[in-house]
Amino acid sequence: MTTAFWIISAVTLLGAVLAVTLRNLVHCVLALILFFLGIAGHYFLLRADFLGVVQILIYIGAVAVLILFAIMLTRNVTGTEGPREVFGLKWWSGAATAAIIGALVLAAIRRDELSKLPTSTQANSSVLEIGKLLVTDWVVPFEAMAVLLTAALIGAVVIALEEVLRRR
Amino acid sequence: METIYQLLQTWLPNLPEPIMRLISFAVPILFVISVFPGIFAYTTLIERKALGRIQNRLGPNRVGRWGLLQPIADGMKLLTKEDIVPRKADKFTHFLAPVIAVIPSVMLFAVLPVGSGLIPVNLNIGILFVFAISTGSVLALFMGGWASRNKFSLLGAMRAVAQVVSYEVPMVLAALVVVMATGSLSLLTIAQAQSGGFLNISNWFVFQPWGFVGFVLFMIGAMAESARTPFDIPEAESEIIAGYHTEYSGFKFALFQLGEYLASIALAGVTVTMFLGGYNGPGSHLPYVGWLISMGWFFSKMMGVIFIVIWIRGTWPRVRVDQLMSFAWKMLLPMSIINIFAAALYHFMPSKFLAWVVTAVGLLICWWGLAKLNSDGEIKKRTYRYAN
Amino acid sequence: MIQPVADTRPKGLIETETLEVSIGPQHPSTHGVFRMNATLDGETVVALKPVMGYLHRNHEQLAERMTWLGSMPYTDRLDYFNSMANNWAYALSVEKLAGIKVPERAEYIRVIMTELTRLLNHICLVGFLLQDLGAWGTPLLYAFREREKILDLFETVSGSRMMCNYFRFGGVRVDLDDKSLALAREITSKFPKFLDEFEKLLSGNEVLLARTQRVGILPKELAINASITGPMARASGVEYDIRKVDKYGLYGTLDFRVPLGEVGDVYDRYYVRVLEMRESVKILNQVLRDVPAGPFVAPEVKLRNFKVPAGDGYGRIETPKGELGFYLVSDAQGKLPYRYHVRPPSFINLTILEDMCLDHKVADVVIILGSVDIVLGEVDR
Amino acid sequence: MGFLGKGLFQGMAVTARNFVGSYFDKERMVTVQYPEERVQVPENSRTFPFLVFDNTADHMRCVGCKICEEECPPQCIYIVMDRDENGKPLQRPKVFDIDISVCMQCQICVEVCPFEAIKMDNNYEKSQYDRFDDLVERLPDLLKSNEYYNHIKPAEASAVDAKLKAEADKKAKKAAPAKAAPKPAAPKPAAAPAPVAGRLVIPEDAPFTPEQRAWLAGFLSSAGAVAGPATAPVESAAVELPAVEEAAPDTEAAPAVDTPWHDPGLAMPQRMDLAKERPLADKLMAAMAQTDCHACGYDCRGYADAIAGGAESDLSLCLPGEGETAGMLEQLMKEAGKV
Repeated sequence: MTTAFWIISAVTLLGAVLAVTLRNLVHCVLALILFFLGIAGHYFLLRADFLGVVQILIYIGAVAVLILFAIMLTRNVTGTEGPREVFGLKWWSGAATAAIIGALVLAAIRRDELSKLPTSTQANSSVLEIGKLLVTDWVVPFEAMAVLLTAALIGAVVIALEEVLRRR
Repeated sequence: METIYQLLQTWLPNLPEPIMRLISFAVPILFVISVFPGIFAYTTLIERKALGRIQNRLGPNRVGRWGLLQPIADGMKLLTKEDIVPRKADKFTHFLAPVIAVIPSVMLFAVLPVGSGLIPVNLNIGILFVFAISTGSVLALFMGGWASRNKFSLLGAMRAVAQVVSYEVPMVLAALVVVMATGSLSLLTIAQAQSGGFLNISNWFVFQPWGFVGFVLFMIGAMAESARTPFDIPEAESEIIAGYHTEYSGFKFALFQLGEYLASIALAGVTVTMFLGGYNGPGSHLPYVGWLISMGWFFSKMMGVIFIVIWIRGTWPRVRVDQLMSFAWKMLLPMSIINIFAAALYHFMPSKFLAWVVTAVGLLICWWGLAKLNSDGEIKKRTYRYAN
Repeated sequence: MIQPVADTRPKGLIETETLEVSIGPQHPSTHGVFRMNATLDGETVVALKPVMGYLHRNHEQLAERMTWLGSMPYTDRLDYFNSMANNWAYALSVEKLAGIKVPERAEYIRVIMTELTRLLNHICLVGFLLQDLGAWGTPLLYAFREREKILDLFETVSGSRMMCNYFRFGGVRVDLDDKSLALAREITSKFPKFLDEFEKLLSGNEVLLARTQRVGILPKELAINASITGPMARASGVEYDIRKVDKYGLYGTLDFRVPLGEVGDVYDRYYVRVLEMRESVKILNQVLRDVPAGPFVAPEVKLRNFKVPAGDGYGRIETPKGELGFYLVSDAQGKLPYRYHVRPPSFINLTILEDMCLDHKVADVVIILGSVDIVLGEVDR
Repeated sequence: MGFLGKGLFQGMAVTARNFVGSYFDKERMVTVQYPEERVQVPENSRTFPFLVFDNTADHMRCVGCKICEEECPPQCIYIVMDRDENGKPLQRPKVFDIDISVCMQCQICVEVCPFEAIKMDNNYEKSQYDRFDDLVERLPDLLKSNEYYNHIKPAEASAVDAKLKAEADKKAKKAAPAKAAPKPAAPKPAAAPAPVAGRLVIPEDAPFTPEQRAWLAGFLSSAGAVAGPATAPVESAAVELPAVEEAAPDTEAAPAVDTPWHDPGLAMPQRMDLAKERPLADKLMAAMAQTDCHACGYDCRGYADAIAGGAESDLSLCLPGEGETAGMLEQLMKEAGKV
C-alpha cells in the first residue's frame, strides 16, 4: 500500500508542478487532469471509492473539460506571446497565496482532530453514509449550494439569451 | 475476481497466496482484453454487413467466407498505413489522444456482469464508475481535435465536448431510477434484482413504465455519448469531414475507432444490465450450466442492442448541433426528472397493477406534452398547391 | 483571392471571434470541386462566398471551334445527370435557328427520355440531400437502385448510360424499339410504388422535418429577382415552368400540373421535387400510351456538313434543374457556331447561396447547397 | 404532429423490410459480383471505336479518308494515309491512332463513316499500367474482324452486312453490262495476275464467272482491301484493267467510261494526265482523291461540279487528297481564271 501511495503522490505532485510551469495552456490543463487523477487515486487508497469516482466525474469530466473548452476558444494558447519569465511578480504573489493556504491546512491537520475520527474500513458503506449525512446533518449547506448553482445556471442562460436575442 | 479467488482457495488450497492473487487478477483482465476487442472486430463486420443489407448491398464478402476475415484485413491495412502527423500539430497531444481514447473504453468492461456471478470487478459503485470513466473519452476527443490544428477538427472537438457533457446529465438521471429501485450502485446487484419472475424475464426493468422510459432515455444518451447516428455530429462527415479525427491516419485512427466502438459496446452492455435484465433469461439460474447460459443471454442481448443502434444508423438522418442540444436539455432532461418521480410513485403505490397503469399513462401524457411544448408549431407536414 | 469579411455586427455581452473555414474544394458534400469560404461565429455562418471554376473546361469556346453536331456530346457533360435534357435543349436551339421540323415520333421519344431523366435526377437529388443530412447513404442507395433501371434503359437505347449523345437535329439518333418501350412502361409503372416507400422512409421523419423546415428560406421576390428557375423557384412559389410557358415539344398537349411550394425552404425544395416526380410519371403514362409510328429523325437533316443559316436564336427547355438555354449565333459560313452561350440553371441557382445560408449553422449550409441541386460540370462548364 | 417519433419508426420499418428483402427479393438485391458475374451489356452499348476488316486483317474497310479525324469532337483520332514509294495513296491508313484517354465515346466517328469501317466496341475493360502510351490504340490494336463485330452487335452488324451486300450487288449489276461492252484494254480479265498482287482472297475454286471474278478483285482493291506490299509495277499493271476502274463505289453519277481517272489507286500526275483534254469540271474531279468519301459533302463528281459551277467556294474540303488536291484545285481554278 505504501508503494502505491508514493507512486500516486509522485504523479500527483508532478501533475501539479507541470500545471503551473508549462507554457502551453492546454498542456497545463492536461497536467492539471493528471493531478486530479492522482487525487482520485489517493481517495481510492483511502477506501473512499465514492469520493474517488466523484472526483473523476466532476473534476475531470466536468471542470477540466470546461476549462479546456474555454481555453480552446481563446487566442495565444501556445504561450509563445506575452512575458516569458516564470518567476515574475505574479508568480511570487501566487506562491504567497499557496503558502498561506498550505499553512492553514497544516494547522488544521496539526490540531489532531482528524486522526480521532473513526476510520472506515468498510468501503461499501460510504455511499449510503454520505447520502444520509447530506439529507440530514448537512441539508442546509447542501441546499444552499444547490441554490447557488441554480443561480449560476440562470445567469449563464441570461447571458446566452442575450446573445440569441441580439442575433435575431 | 473474488469468485475466482475463492474458487482457487477451494480447489487448489496448496497454491501460494501471491500466485492465487495473481491468477485471480489475470483471468478477468485477460478475459476483458481478449473477448471485447474480438467483439469489437466482429461488430464492425456485422455493422458493415447489416448496413449493406439495409441498403440492399452485400457488404464485405471478399476476405474469407462471408467476409469473416475482413476485420483482420482492415487491421492489417491500418497497421501498415503511413502515420501522418500535421507539421503544425501539437505532436505530444496528437500522439496521446488516441491512447486516451481507448483506455476508458476498456476500463468500462471491468464492472460489467457478463454472466451469473461473473463480473471482473464487483465495484459497489459500478454505475458511477461507468459514468466517471466514460467522461474520460471526451478528453481524448478534445485532445485529438485540438492538437490537429485543423479547423474542422476543432469544430468536431467543440461539438464532441458540448455533446458529451450535455448528454451525461439525462443519462445519469435515467440511470437513477434503477438505482432507486434496487438501492444499489453495483451493476451486479442490479442484475440480480432483475432475476426471478416468469422465465427470468418478467422482472426486467424494461417492463415497468419507468423502466421503459429510462431504457429509451439511457439508449439515447448512450448513443449520443458514443457519437452514433443520429447524434454523430462530432464526426459528421458531410459537414466537418471527419471531425476530431480528420488528421489521423493509420493505427491512430484505428485506435479512435476502437475506443469509440468499445465505448458503444460497453454502453450497450450497461443498458442491458440495467434495463434488459442483464444476464437473466430462461435457464440462467440453473445450477452448473447457468453461468454459460447467462453469459449467452448477456452477449446476445448486447448484440441485439448493438443491432438496433446499427439499424438506426442505417435509417435516420443526423440532427443539427443546436437541435441536439435543445433535445438534450428540453426533452430528455425534463423527461428523465419526470421519470424519477414516476419511479417514486410506482414504488409507493400499494397496487402494482394500478401503479403500472398510472405511471404508464402519466409518462405518455408527459412525453406528448413535452413534444407539444417543444415543437414551435412550424415543423409539420405540409400540403402543396398546384399551378393548373 | 477571397478577402475575409469584416464582422460589422453589434457587439454583445459575449465577444466572439469568427473562424474562417474553407469548405471545399475537397470536401465530402460540396458535390464536386466547389468551395465555400465561410466565416463562422461558433457554428453560425456570418458570411459565405462561393468559389467556383475548378471544373472549367472551356465548353463555350470549344463549341465555337466545332461543327454544330460536334457540340452535342459535349452537352452531355454539362450536367452529367441529365444528358438527355441537355441534348434536347441544344437540339431545340439549333432546330429553332435552322428551322427544322421534328417528326412526331421523335417528339414522343424526346419527352419519354427527358421525363425519365427528370425522375432519375430528382430521385438522386433526394438521395444526395439525405446523404448530406447524414442518413448514411440508405436513401441514396435506394435512389441509385431505381436510377440504375432507368440508366439501363438509356444504355439499351442510346448505348451509353450517362453520356447518351442521343438527340440529333430534327429527331433522335436511333429509334426506340418495342422492347425498350416495354421496358420504359415497366419502369414507369413500378416507379410510384418505389416513391411511396421512399416517402414513407423520409417524408414523415421528424429528424428530416426538423432539419429541413424553415432552413434556407428563399423568398419569392428574391427568387424572381435572381432569376432562379426550376424546382427551386417553384418551391418558393414562383409559377414558372417552361414546359407550361413555352409549350415546347409535346408539352402543350399533355396533362400535368406544376407543384408549388409556399415557404421556399429546404423541405419545400425537397417535397416539390417528390411531387414533380409524380407528375412526371403522369406525363410518361400519357406519352407511353400513344407513341405514334413514323420516322424518328427528320430525313432532310444532313449529318455531315450541316449548315445553319445566319442569325441568332435562343432555345430553352425545362431541365430537372431549371431553365437550360443555348444562345447560338450563326454567321454566313454556317458551319460552326459563331457564338455559343449556355444559360446553365445550376450556376444561376447557385448565385443566391449566401442569402440562403446566412445565420444558419454549418450543417445547414451543406443541406442548403444540396437542395439547390447543382452539378459542377454545369456550373463551371 | 401526432406522436413524436412516428415518422422515425415508419422509416425503420422501411429499412427493416429492405434488410429482409435483400435476402429474398431479386428486385431489391441488384448487386452483380463483378469479376465472377457480368452483366450482359446491351447491343447498343458503346465504349471505344475499332476498325472492322473483312476476312483477314489486310482487308480493312477503312480507306483513310480522314472524315472521322475531321469530325471527332475531342480530336482524338490521328490518321496518316498509306502511300507507296512514289507517293501514291494506297487507300488505307498507314497510321490510325485513337487516344482513348481523350476519346469521349460519342460515336460520331461511327455515324459519319461512309464505309462502315469504324464501329463502337463494347469492351469496357481497358485498364492499363501506363497513362500515356498504353492508352493510345494503334492500328493493329484497333483492327477487329467482321466476325467479332457480328458477335458483339449481331443485329447492327447484320444490317450493315446486308447493306454492304446490297451495294455490292448493285455494283455487280452495273459492272456486268460494262463488262459486256468490248474493251480493248481488257484482253483477259480472269487471267489478271490478281493473286500475284496479293489482293485477291477469292479462292480459285469459287463458283464465279471470270467477269465476276475480275469485278470482285477490283471491288476489293478499291474498297480498301489492299494488301501490304503491293508494288508499283503491279499497280500500274492493274491500271490497265478496266474492271478496276469500273469497280469504284458510287459511280452512278458518272459512268466509268467517262472518268478513267476515277481510281484512287492512281497518282495525281497520272490522273491529271488522263483528264488533260477534258473540261474544267472533269479536271477538277481528277484532282480529287477519288474515294467518294463525302468528306466534302459531295462525291468527287459532285464536288467538282459544285466548284466549277461556283456553288462551292471552299477548295480545301477534300480530306483524303490532303494538300495535294487543294493545291491542284487552286492551280486549276487560277488557270481557269475563276479565283
